Amino acid sequence: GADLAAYCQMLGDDALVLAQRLIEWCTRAPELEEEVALANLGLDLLGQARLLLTRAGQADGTGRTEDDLAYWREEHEFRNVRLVEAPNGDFAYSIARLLLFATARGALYEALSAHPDPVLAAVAARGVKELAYHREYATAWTLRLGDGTPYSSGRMQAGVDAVWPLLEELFTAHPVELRAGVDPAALREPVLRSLGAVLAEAGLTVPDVPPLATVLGLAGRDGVHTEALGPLLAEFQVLARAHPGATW
Amino acid sequence: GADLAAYCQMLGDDALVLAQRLIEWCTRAPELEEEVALANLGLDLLGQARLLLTRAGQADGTGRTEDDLAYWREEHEFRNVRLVEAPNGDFAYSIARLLLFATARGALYEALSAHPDPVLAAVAARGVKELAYHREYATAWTLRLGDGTPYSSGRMQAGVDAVWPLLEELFTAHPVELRAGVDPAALREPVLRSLGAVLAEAGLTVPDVPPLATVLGLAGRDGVHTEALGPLLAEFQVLARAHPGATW
Amino acid sequence: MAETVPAQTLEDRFEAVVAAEQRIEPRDWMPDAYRATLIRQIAQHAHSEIIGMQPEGNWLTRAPSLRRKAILLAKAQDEAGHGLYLYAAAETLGVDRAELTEKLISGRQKYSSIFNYPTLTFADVGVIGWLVDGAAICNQVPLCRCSYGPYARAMVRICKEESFHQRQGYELLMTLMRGTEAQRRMVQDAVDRWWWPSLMMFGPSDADSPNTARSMAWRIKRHSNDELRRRFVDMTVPQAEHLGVTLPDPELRWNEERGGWDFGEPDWSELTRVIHGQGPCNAQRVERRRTAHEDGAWVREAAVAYAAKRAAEAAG
Amino acid sequence: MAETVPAQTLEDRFEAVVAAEQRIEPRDWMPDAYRATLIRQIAQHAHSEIIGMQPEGNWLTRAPSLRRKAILLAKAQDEAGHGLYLYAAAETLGVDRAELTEKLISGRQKYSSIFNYPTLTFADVGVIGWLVDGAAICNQVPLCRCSYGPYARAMVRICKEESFHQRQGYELLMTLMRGTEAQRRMVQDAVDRWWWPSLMMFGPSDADSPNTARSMAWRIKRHSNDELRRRFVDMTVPQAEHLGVTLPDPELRWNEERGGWDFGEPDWSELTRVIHGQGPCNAQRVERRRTAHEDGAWVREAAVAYAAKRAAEAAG
Repeated sequence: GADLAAYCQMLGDDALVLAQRLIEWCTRAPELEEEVALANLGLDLLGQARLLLTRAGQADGTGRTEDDLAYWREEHEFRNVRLVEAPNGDFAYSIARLLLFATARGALYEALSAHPDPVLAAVAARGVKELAYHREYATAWTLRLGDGTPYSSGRMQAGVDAVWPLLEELFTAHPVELRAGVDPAALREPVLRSLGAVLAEAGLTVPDVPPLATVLGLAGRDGVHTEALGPLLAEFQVLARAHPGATW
Repeated sequence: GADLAAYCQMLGDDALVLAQRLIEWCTRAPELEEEVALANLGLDLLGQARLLLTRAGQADGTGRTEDDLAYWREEHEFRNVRLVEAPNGDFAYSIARLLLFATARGALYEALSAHPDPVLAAVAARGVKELAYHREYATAWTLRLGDGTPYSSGRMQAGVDAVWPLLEELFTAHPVELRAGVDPAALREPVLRSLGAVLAEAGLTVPDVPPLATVLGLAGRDGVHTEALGPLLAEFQVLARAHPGATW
Repeated sequence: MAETVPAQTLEDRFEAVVAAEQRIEPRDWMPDAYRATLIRQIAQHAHSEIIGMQPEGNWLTRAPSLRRKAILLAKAQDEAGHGLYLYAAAETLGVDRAELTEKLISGRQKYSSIFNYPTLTFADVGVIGWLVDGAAICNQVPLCRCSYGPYARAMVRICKEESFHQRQGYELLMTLMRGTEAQRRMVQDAVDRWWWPSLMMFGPSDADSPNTARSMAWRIKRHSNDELRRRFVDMTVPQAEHLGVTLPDPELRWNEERGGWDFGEPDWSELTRVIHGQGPCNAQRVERRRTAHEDGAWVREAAVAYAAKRAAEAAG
Repeated sequence: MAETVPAQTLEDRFEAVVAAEQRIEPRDWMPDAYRATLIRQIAQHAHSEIIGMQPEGNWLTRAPSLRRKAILLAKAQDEAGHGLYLYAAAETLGVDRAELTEKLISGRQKYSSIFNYPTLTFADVGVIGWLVDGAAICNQVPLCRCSYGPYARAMVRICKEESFHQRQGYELLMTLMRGTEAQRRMVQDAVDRWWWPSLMMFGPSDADSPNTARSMAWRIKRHSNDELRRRFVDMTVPQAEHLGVTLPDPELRWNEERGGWDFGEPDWSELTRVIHGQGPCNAQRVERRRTAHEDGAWVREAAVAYAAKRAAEAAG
């Protein structure tokens, strides 16, 4: 019950917050095709978030809806990894983040599609396909930028370097995850191998940087975030909170 | 009572919203001296806003405090001109906006220091000195940028051009203003003359552009704003609203 | 390739195809003025889809429920897609998208003036769906039979999606009208602000629309501006009643004789101001599009360079 | 100018001034190592003031009352001012501010590691005032008697303002502790996060601080790291009790014999990580400063060009 709920909330928050970041690209993308594609990825993640948060509200017995969870929790109650809340940066940074997230989350969903909870398993099974497309999209752009112009290659490398310290949190097991029957540490090797292959093909270097430090051992999964999440949520939640109890 | 309150709210909202925009420069200014100066201007405006909103809450008989008015009104209840809510743009845009606002508001405060309401008159009298400094600061930078490098001159002219359509709203009499005994239209000529002199000295051209259109005749003073105010208020109000009734 | 057909014959053939309600296709001969008119119209239409993402996009990050956020995001995505079809249709006439984008961001080509008004509340999202998409559909349905094939085919697909958007907008408004007092006020306020601009979407009255006749002869246009405007009003008034909102026109009344609604005259001077770039959001809309385009230049260049390398490899 | 004094005499004179608790002034002779140590220390101190604007600045736009907003803005302004005094003090040693800024934004010079932690709630603003400014004051008060005159004089002014900030921070926390349950929780949570990083502000324990002795001999430093840390803990524990918060150290207990508080060992490995750039906010802090500096380049260039023109006019 509680562990499943907490776990669904973690995954749901990851999807929700990254969807919000993708949405911020809307009307700002470098090309119309990218407007379409980024909105598409955002829609996939939003869909996953809705199912996962709904499941969380059922499983913890509170009966909270997806909107209760999305709009009425405080910042420290969000359980997403810090990777997804970082500001978009330039297109290269956003692509690098997407590559890391999609590769890791795809691998996780693969594992979760055999999870004992049928709802989580079903979300994961559908998510595997969606994340495969996200990964393909991010890979294609990593190659184009990494092996495009010297300038784009520099920016792509800078994006990869900047986002890399946030990767480790995806592999760091939180007790809730272990109790929910998933050890994300098992993903580290295959994910790193896959990322390494993409970067190599793009002519980019795998950064040799340590993970972003925690705050006294606490990070996103514990509700201890970066300074980026507060302003994101302020905007995300403002209208819903201005009308408590209203239906939209 | 009601007219005085509404008028104080208009002037208070102008000061409050522009203070918030100046605050956004903090840690982003082109030079440390500018960090100090912009914070200083922000503090002056914030001080004026606090006095004016307090007066508004007294005069309308509701007993609302400065914080009630600043944090708990909705966007359409804000009565500031659209000039002050426009996003900061680059340093040139911010300076151009400041030049226009300080020149016009200084002239208005001059007139208001003889207003029958002693509180409003006192705020205006103090404000005259503050705004004179703001105007001096904005003038100095207009000259430096306008008559600095060719590049800075281009940006300064672009800033002036972009902000100019928002000037007219400061001279457009709202019925509340007229009933409060002030016709801002009387400021148009002296203000334009003063601005013209500064731009001429800076080697810049007075833009020949019409005022920004209203929405069916309504603008900031009627609570009909631009798309910039909503996000500004979302951030401004988020914390206070998350803790209704709390004291800080 | 050295085939030469007398211009008169070509023109006759063109006229015959048009008169027979058949389609002119890209490789067919067409009068220069027909081509120019179509390019301008399709480009403006494409620009409108792209700029039209902004007013509603303003609420994407703040949508008050996840369901509404998904609906709004899907709509923005559709609009980007419509822009793509339309630019592709324009390209069949021998212009390219980059050139049209340049014209948009330098202010040399227009887009629908309605998008130069701000979206001030979430009810605006619903009203845009209902009124603005509604007016667009009135304008666009006849274009599905436009004499130029690629444009007509693009419009078929677009109209289908637009009417879906319109229903979603109306459904949002119905929900709000069943909601709190504040929500209902929000809807009425949005209707007050968007009604007249929506009427102006049909363009000036026929007396001031000199090109209408030619466009109608070419079967690009099928109905006059005033005719479409009347059709829109007749369609919309009962929807407003059902919704429970008041349309802000004191002259609105049923004309028994005509079997339609009479209505007041929009403030054309305002439309003129907005068209000439002084609308509340003109500068902001074009600036956003320009910034996106300029910020993305290095990305597009990288894609071109990458494609060239791959092509060279494949060739070599 | 051609005056040559034997180095030994100069050094004796320097030592005598320092030993007599008098001040070395910019034009006085000083050992190269003394100069280098001071430049590094003053620059880091200046950088800390400037970077230190960011964690609290994070709440400027969201401050929950206008009074708190004004207080916070005034504090940020003071910090920029402190940065200015300190860079000016460093410049008296023959470096220039632009050069020091370059070193900051390229990561070659450090600033206080405490600012690499995020401010997650508004209570953090209060706790930074209370603990971080409190620790800074412990470090800085002795610097008011530093042997280098310009630095000592800058510190006098800075310490006065810092202790004002500290009192304001403590007052904010008192207000929150008298407030709602949520506000009290916020304070305890902030104390839990900032306590250990505050203790680490005094630097490594004396055994690992090889330069302390020399700095003390030069009367730059007056007390060892551990001594200052103990002083800070002794000062702070009763304040925490008065506030009603728990300091997150199970080893904290009164040592009757010593007449002071014993406390646990900070996690030095974490400090090392943060110093080496892996702290939660290192990249973000430097990036913000770099962006401001780079975005402002054209403005500074314009000011220089303008001044040159005016100077040329005055000369011509």
